[in-house]
Amino acid sequence: MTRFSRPEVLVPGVALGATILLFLALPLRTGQLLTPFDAYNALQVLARLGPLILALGLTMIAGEFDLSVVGTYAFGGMLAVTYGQGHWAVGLVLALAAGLVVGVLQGVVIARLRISSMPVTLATYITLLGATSSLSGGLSKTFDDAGVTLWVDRPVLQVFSPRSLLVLVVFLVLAAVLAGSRWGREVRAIGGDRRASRVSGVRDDRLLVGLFATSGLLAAGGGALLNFSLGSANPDPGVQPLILAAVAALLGGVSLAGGRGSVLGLLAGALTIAFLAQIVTVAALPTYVSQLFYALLLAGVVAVDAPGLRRGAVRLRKAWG
Amino acid sequence: MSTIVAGRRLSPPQWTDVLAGAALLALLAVGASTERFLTVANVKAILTSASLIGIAGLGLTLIVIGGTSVSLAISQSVAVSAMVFLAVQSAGLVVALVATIVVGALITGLQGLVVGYGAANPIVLTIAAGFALTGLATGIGGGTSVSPTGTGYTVLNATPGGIPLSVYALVLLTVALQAVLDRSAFGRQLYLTGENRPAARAAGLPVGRVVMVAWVLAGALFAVAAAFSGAFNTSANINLGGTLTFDAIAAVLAGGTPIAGGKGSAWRTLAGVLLIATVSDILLLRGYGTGAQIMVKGLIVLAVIVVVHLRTTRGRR
Amino acid sequence: MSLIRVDGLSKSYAGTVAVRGVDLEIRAGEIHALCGHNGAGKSTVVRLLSGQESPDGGAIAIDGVPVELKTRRDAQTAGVALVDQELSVVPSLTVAENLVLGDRDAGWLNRRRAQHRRARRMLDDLGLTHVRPEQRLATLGLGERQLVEIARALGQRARLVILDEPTATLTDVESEHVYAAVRSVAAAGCAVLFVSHRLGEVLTLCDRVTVMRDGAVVTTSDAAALTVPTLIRHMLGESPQAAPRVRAESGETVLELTGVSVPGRFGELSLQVRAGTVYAVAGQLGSGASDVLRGLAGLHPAMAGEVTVGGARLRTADPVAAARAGIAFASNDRKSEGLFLDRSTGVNLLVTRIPALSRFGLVGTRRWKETESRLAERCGFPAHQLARPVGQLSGGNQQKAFVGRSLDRPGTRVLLLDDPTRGVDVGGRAAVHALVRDAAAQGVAVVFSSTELDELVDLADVVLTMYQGRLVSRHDEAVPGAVLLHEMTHGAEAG
Amino acid sequence: ASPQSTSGTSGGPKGKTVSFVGYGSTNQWGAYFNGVFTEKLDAEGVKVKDLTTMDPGTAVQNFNQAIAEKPDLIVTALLDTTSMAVPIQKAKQAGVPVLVFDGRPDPKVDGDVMQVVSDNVALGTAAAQNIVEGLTAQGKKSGKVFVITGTASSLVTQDRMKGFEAEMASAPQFQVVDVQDGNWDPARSGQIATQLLAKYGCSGIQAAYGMADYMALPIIASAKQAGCPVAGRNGLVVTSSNCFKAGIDAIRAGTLYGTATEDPGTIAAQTADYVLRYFNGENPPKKETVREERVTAKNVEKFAAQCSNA
Ligand SMILES: Nc1ncnc2c1ncn2[C@@H]1O[C@H](COP(=O)(O)OP(=O)(O)OP(=O)(O)O)[C@@H](O)[C@H]1O
Ligand SMILES: Nc1ncnc2c1ncn2[C@@H]1O[C@H](COP(=O)(O)OP(=O)(O)OP(=O)(O)O)[C@@H](O)[C@H]1O
Ligand SMILES: [Mg+2]
Ligand SMILES: [Mg+2]
Repeated sequence: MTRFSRPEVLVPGVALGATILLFLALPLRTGQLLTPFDAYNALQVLARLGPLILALGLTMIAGEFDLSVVGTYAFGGMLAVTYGQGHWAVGLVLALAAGLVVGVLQGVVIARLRISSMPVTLATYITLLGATSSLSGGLSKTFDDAGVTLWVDRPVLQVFSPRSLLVLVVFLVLAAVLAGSRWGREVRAIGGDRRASRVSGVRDDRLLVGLFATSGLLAAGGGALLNFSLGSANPDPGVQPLILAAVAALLGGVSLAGGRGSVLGLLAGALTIAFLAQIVTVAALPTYVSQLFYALLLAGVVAVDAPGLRRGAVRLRKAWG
Repeated sequence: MSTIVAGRRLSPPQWTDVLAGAALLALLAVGASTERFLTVANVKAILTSASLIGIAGLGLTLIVIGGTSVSLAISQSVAVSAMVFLAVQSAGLVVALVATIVVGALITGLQGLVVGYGAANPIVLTIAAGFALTGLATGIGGGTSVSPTGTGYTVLNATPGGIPLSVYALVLLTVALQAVLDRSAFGRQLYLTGENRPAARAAGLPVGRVVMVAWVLAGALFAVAAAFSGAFNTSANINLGGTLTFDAIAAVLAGGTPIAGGKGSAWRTLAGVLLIATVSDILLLRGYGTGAQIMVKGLIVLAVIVVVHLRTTRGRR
Repeated sequence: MSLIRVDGLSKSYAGTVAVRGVDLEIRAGEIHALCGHNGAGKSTVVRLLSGQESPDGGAIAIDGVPVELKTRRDAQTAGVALVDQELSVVPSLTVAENLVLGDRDAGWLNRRRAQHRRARRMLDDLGLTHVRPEQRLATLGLGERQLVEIARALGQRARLVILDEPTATLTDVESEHVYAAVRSVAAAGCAVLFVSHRLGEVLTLCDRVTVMRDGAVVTTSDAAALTVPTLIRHMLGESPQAAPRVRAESGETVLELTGVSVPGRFGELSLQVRAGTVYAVAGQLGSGASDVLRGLAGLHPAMAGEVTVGGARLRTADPVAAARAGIAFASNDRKSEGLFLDRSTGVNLLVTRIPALSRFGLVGTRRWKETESRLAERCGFPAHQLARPVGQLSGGNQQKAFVGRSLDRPGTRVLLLDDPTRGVDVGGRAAVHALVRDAAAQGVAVVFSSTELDELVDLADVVLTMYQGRLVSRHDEAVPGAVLLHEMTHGAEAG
Repeated sequence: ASPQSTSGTSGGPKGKTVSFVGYGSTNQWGAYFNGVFTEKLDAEGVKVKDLTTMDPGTAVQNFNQAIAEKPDLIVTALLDTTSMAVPIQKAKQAGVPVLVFDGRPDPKVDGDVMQVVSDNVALGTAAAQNIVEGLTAQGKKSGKVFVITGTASSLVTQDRMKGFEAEMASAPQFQVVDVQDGNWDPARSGQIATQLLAKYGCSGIQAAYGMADYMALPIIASAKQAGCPVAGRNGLVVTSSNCFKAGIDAIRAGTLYGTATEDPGTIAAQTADYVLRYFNGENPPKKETVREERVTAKNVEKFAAQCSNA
């Protein structure tokens, strides 16, 4: 197996490549040339979903699944708007602090008790949605600092905004940290085989607490950024962001079983989703077509990842000679 | 970790049970002190609001026990089944019910086929299935809602003895499912497959078939919930399932069935759904808002997960 | 000059006393063996010394200084390196990454080049010259993975290296590499604690031997003063009766392989297997011996060729079809591919016969119970152990439950056993051998592979040797171990 | 000059482009609206670009895309009122006119857009009138009422509650005792109704308002299941708004006391008409409110067709 035929390289490579080709082919359908704005708007999707994708993806590499990210996203965003009315920084710091606390608490429960993260984070997700709704009385909140709202989405170099740049920087920093330090190796190790890593001397509990804390920070920060840009906070972001974040992580070559994937892969997955969203928008596909489109995409991920299907393929190839 | 281990040994392990018991007593005490909680009407209300989530939760229980994680397409499966149920009412109730169950079993069973024989990841697959069902339902039906083509469905809204039919269905289906799990060869093989799939495969158990059958049965149970839901709402579109996916997962988890598979029972799911319904009811009676209700639901699920985990891992490494 | 000293160590699990009052003292530069029957408490001692568990009582001192080893990290800081009884490497990482995993001397930065250089050296030391550092561990066989784990432990700058059954999955040739490496770390002044059921290697490799029985230390003495029989007597309190070696009447051909192959594993193999006969497939790691068994069990999707069972053609690469045709398989990995650890011993004995115990899809409770007790008796489980989760039994008893599920089963015609006594003590091993012979006597064809020469010679009626995916030769008569070894390592018929 | 009077007002509708950031057709209301609206404009040669969605975040992205493409007009519905305020301001700066339909926009940008909005206050008022009328007809001197609303955070819901409460205040003998967020979710609506009926008992509740037909019908079903009489001489009076076929059937069957229009067809037709008038340079009024009609058994046949489209 060569380096490039491994799923964690193959999947994001093919997905991103195909998406960019589709994107470049868009004028064939719309009859209009691509503009820098098309890239800008795609990167805005990256800015919106990127922090969630990172938050979810990092825990997935470590063999966990942090469903609570959307809850933290909503909660952090609501805190940022509620307490950021005076000065945005106060709101942002509070949001980050809340994300950190939620992440650390979850990490401690999961690592100490050696309990599966999916049910725990699902419960946290429900709890946080309730808390967000309580915080706002079930209503949307307006963020009145129009200066901040306009600034975060101001075009920079035509295709970026401060928000998308920040998210890109976070991606690259984490990519460097994970690729260049023992931390990255150990995160993949505990995702690949938790017990074996522990026996080898990897301090899996500390790593997990750190990861969930990072995940909480990213999600809450992402929520705050998003709500600053929207100029409002909605108590219920729905499950769409979670689903898209999971899709992006999977397209980034991360496996649900853990132990596989990289931050650059996650970035590729995030860019794939961002440009796909832009393609769906520019091509003005009807809602149901885009739903089917996502279904097909995931079917591809399923096929690459399913051992039984691979076994079946081997058997077929054998039968045909 | 070591202090917990020591604690477990000293005050012999039952502290989690004591905690759980105390929590349950506290819940009942709060309930009893809540006005109108201990009335026949309220108990009926709790049962009624538990019934649909409970029936869907029973289906999900099969999926979880089989070690195939969860389905994230429950809402969509139920919605599409309900649309079928109302659309074929003109053929009579029995035909409509059969058709709905067949469609429901097919939708989820097809996913089970890929999960069972193909060892596909159920989470990814069911997310895909959710997209596909939404896309197909809106693409074919144009997004408008389906109205009943006959009136046979009203039978499902009957309340023999003052209790809705769906509650009887929930109880009956719980008993039946438990019997299947305990007594049938399929049930035994399902638990084994769920606990250790590679081992089951190497032992020559029909892993693919067992998983698929579990998903087919789950789909049939989703369809039963769908029929009741369609009858209750008298119209259906793709959004009819609402938050059912997460409600059902929460119910199964609150019952203490671990997501890792190989364990769990229909009784547990029934207990879980009743626990959540009871607490929601108390909060509503006491005048708490939607946010508080959701928040407490989350905390309960969390508490149960932790307690059950501590109980089952006691004395193991 | 003791490096590590243990006094009155004890540990219980939920009512089971695993270790009671163990005293132990290991010197620098010494290779110290720890022996005992399955469940004697050896691995528990290892877990306590390596920081995986905290003792209920007793003290550990290193260089005379009392230490508390609460985590693996504590133990590593105190200089304790470990090869666990369970294979503890991460398949999704590369070989080089596995070799530095958890090493507290590896820096915070990833220096690939340096890591690969060091990995090369460590691999060469253990004879893994064909393994590349950048290879993923998942591409290696079980035995190679084990060697990587051993290399990791030996490569850490440790004062005490603990190896818990390091050679259980290795063949004799690879084991020799391990012995050499162990000797060289000991020569460098490191203390070694070596746990093994292979009594031969214990006596040749180790300096002193501590024997445990039922959680307590029976004796510690110089290896030179011991012989295998005395060691066994210390371990078991008695000598096991070796099952009489009676060759069962060979019956009809039940299993026939014609031109069977698995690409990349083994080539064209043709073979007739008769009922009532015990066949051994002998080969080095990677010779394809295990793959023959896995393939016949339907677990190799790429297997080609024709297999017939009782004259009927078998659908290959389908474990269900294999099971239905009467092929029972016991993997060499009983934890992840064998037992259902959370289930009772009784259930584990019955997993392969659920349909047979059911009528109209319903399980007959009475027949279930009857069969359970019949099998338990056959395998020598006391009735009270039937309800215990099989994961709580000792390794040898787990193995008995695992093999037992294929015995005395009307449908079983071919029994495939991959390393059936891996990690099993002498007593358990005799018991498993007796079970296998029983099966053959009842007309079942048995095909097994083993990494131990002695076992091949003891148990098999017919020995087939393999080398690099090819069948080398077939011995229908008793054959000296040396001949087999030559064929397995050189591929040519000896002489 | 304000954008709406400068561009698009000359040369008629043919060849004009509309970016349509409406509700996605996974929503039954949106599905019918989109069909009618698009068809009407297509017929006049207007090019409609489909940027519909049901996800608030995507809606913002699609709206920004629409601005960048500089169509002759953006037609939009607001999934999340507050989060669309900034994009609307951006459209104004870019000189792209915006037409909002269904719910009104955030007060901050009220002056920046054209509007064809439902009269949500009137819808709330109509619901209250239905209840008062129904209870009075039963001869009730007092009564208690609960409401299960659409998503509480939306202005649509808030406006309806305003109208509803104001009208209920004029009949103080009838009292609103409970308001719960039903989130436009029929299943949730049924659950809440079941529990509220248990909380107050059949005799403790005389009327209920579910904000859409598909939320009122589950209330009726729960009441029946709880053994509470519905309609008739002494039963629960249930009303709704957003009429659908199922609601009309229920009014005919006598179980639903009344509903109100806000059917997608009418507003779609009026919105399309507005767009055409705008492109024809007829300078339509900046804000048009769709006439909402109260529907009860008395006039149900008149609205049956209009309401039976979704
Ligand atoms: N987690 C556990 N829970 C309960 N009992 C346990 C646990 N771990 C070990 N035991 C019990 O402790 C005893 C000693 O086990 P241990 O693994 O130390 O034996 P061992 O000497 O290493 O045996 P083997 O040669 O089979 O590896 C056994 O009776 C075993 O059943
Ligand atoms: N428990 C297991 N789970 C998954 N795969 C396994 C397992 N055991 C073995 N394999 C796979 O089967 C292949 C063969 O394993 P093994 O190391 O036993 O080699 P072999 O060629 O059969 O040699 P031998 O039997 O002589 O030791 C390996 O590549 C390994 O990936
Ligand atoms: Mg051991
Ligand atoms: Mg082997």
